[in-house]
Amino acid sequence: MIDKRRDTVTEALEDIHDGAVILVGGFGRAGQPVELIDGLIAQGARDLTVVNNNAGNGDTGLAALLAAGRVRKMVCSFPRQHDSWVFDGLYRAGEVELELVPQGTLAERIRAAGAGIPAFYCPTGVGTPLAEGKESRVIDGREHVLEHALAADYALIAGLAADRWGNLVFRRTARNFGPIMATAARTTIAQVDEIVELGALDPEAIVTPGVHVDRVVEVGERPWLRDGAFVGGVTVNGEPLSQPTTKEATA
Amino acid sequence: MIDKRRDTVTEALEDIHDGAVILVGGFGRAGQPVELIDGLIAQGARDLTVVNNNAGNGDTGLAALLAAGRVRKMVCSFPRQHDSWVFDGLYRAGEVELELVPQGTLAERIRAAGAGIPAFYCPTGVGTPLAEGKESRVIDGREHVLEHALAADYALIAGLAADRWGNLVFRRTARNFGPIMATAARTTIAQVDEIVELGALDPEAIVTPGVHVDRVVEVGERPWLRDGAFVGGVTVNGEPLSQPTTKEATA
Amino acid sequence: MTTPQRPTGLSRAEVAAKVAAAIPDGACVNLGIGAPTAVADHLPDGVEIMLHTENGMLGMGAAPAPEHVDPDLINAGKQAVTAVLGASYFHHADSFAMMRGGHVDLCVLGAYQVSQRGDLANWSTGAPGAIPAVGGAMDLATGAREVVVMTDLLTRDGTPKLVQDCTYPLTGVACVTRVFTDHGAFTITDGRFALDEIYGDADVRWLRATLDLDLVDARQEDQT
Amino acid sequence: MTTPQRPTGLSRAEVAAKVAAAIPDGACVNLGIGAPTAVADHLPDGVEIMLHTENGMLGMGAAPAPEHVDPDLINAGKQAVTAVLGASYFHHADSFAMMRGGHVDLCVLGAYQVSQRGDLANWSTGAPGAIPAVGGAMDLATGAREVVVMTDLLTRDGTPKLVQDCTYPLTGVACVTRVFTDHGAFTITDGRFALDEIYGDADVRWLRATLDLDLVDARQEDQT
Repeated sequence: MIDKRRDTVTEALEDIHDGAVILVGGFGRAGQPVELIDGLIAQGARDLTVVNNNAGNGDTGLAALLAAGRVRKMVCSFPRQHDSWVFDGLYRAGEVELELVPQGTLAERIRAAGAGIPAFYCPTGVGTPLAEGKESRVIDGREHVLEHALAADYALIAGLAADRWGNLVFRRTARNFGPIMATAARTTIAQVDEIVELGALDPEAIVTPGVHVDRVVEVGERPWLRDGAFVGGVTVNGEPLSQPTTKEATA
Repeated sequence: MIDKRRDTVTEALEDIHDGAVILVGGFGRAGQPVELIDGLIAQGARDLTVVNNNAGNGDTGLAALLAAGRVRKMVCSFPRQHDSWVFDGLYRAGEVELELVPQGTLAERIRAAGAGIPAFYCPTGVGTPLAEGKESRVIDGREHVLEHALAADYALIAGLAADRWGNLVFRRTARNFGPIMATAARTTIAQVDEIVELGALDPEAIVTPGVHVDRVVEVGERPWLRDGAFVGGVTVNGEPLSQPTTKEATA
Repeated sequence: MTTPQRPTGLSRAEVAAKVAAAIPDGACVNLGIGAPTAVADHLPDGVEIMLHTENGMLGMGAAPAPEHVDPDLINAGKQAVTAVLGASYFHHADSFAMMRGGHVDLCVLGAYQVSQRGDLANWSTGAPGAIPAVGGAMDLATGAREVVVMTDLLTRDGTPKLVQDCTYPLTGVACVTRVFTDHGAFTITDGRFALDEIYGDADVRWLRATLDLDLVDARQEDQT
Repeated sequence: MTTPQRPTGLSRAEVAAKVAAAIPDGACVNLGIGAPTAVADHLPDGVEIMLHTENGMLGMGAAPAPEHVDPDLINAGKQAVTAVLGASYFHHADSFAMMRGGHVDLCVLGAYQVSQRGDLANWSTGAPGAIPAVGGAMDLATGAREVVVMTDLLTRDGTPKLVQDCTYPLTGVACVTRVFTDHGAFTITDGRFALDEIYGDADVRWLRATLDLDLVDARQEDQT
């Protein structure tokens, strides 16, 4: 029987080793597997290389992992945000390395790792400091740089629902990096709001087929969806949000 | 207003020029845009390069286009089937060229064209006749060949439903090449069983976002889904099927 | 030569309206974070465009009322947004394939500098100690079919952002085709800025005196 | 030396059952077109595997009753199939990314020839005038974590399919790890075929006399 369910976050994360390369889903707070990250802090692995679009917001989630001194290196596209004070401090103190990658190249390198493509030519960044030192080549009259697949030991991602095969669906723009990260890690661990019966997810609408997921753990509906403290910079018309909200009415 | 609907197949295909490179969706008969192909035969463009997984089955659809002498070159992975007599005859007579590509490399080259990746390294085919003459490179200790993006002038694909933005959903394994071909052509034309109101397709379940589709035309439910004449080699346990069937009950 | 007094120009909202008016009906458009986001609020009635946001949605709508905010529905600037009818969600590789593959008709980006050959610098001033962050800017600059810049013509201290050669680290090479500023709109053609429109109190003399450029006056050419 | 009489071997169905018994519970498996398709019919009770079909489905089920055939639901051999609970559909690039990226645990393929270093030839006999067709064979041979071959040991005219070096055009290099035939099962290790099991009336003497190979008898090694 195929059963990828784990009862607790602790159980789902128990084998993560020091020095692991970990893909962490999310774009800001949307899709960030906060409960898994909290579990990782408790688990204790250190000297980690973490791949995420950003480098943590506020004091929770990825920022808390950074604050706990567990991250040796961040690979990301956009570490500098109004509320990325934890990373900012560590970076300026020389306590964390940074590999800056254009966002689409980051996504494509992760996708390539999952697809068995070790390297590809990419037009992004040509003529900029981020192409310096990279092998380049003119194809069809245009210069491209050679980019390499970005594989990992673990992926920690957040979905909306899963079944025991590991099939996943996501919610709105919280999908972001989850599906590609799931393909690119040796072991993919997904937290979901809900685990449903096998067959309950529409086969036409499953975003991540179960083969890409190794462990799923139900964390319940994430309270911060409703608690009005939208860590991660969610704003309305650029103004920070300060009041409780509901999620159903948005469309 | 964004309105990609066309009233007729004729209108949808009117600008296809002689010598065009055309991606044609489908794996055997599943997902083959038969009504568009019939329209293309009537439209008259010739000297075409056609990209499809196969090279036609029986005497209809792609086989009929080949029989009409409109195809100069086929790019495919699997031209030889028990009912591919039209292609077989033309090929043996030297009347059509063949570029044989491993199926996954074909898919990835199409996807690359749509994704702005001009070339990528691929392990498939290394050490076989299909890698001969290709540039190769050892990456991470393994040999790979350099494969190039396969872009086209047109893509003709078949979906289940569309809206006026060109958003598409597919049906079961008829999805196959449709979504990637839609991204890789300058002009993508989709036939669908049904055009629905904008907003009727679930945003979480749309497979092809409308930006990849230029024209949609409703052809009604395809009669051959029900007529029992499953051209394209659909068999049950290897035996040809000879009786009418219904589609609802399968699951 | 003395530089004349700085004339009055358009407000950010007014520039956003100029950009919005230049977007063709039916286009697929990506609005960069910051000032370009406001372009969405100024689209003319009757125009329907597909707004793309890099974090995986086509069909982005306006900001929600505060009680309808959904933290799972945000734009590239992590602001709460809505989805319009026809919207679809997709993952990050598909989202950037959309840009890199040339499926986004037009993007609107902010700038630190734009050069006369269309080079864009908008992600780093190269200041020592600054934390670099690029996000999706390079992908947009490289992949969108047309890159439009929306920016103030001058920095706060009066330094022109339209330059012969960018001195800041580049985002993309020869990618910008049009620039909308508070004092005028420009097209980049054959390695030169062409002035399409003047806004506010500025005149060509002031622009020529202020910008160290071989400026073409495309307004006059249109009138001949 | 005379080659002894050809012994009786297993039927196709019996070989399929041997292959099926070797598939670990929970595995993601791709069954090639032709004979390997039958492996699905012989999975032991209580074993749950995810069947992958290259044309875009995970969770492929058995053949439907004729009245339930759906032409939009087929396998790689274009045979009508069903979908089991937990099934999902995806496009061709994602389907082959699954293979090439090493997510398919095991595939079962037919063969014209398998060499002692694990080279596979199964797509072309190189006959002049033949129309070449490769399909997904090379992708599977290259991408699946384990490539198992299911084949008759000998061709109809008695020529061994297990060889020192393939003479037919290759599908993949050093990719096959196990071979199940009507007369026995073999593992490829360190450039040699190791005999794991003998089926039917064959014996080691006949196998050694028939196959021009430096055959290891792994059965004996297991017994010491």
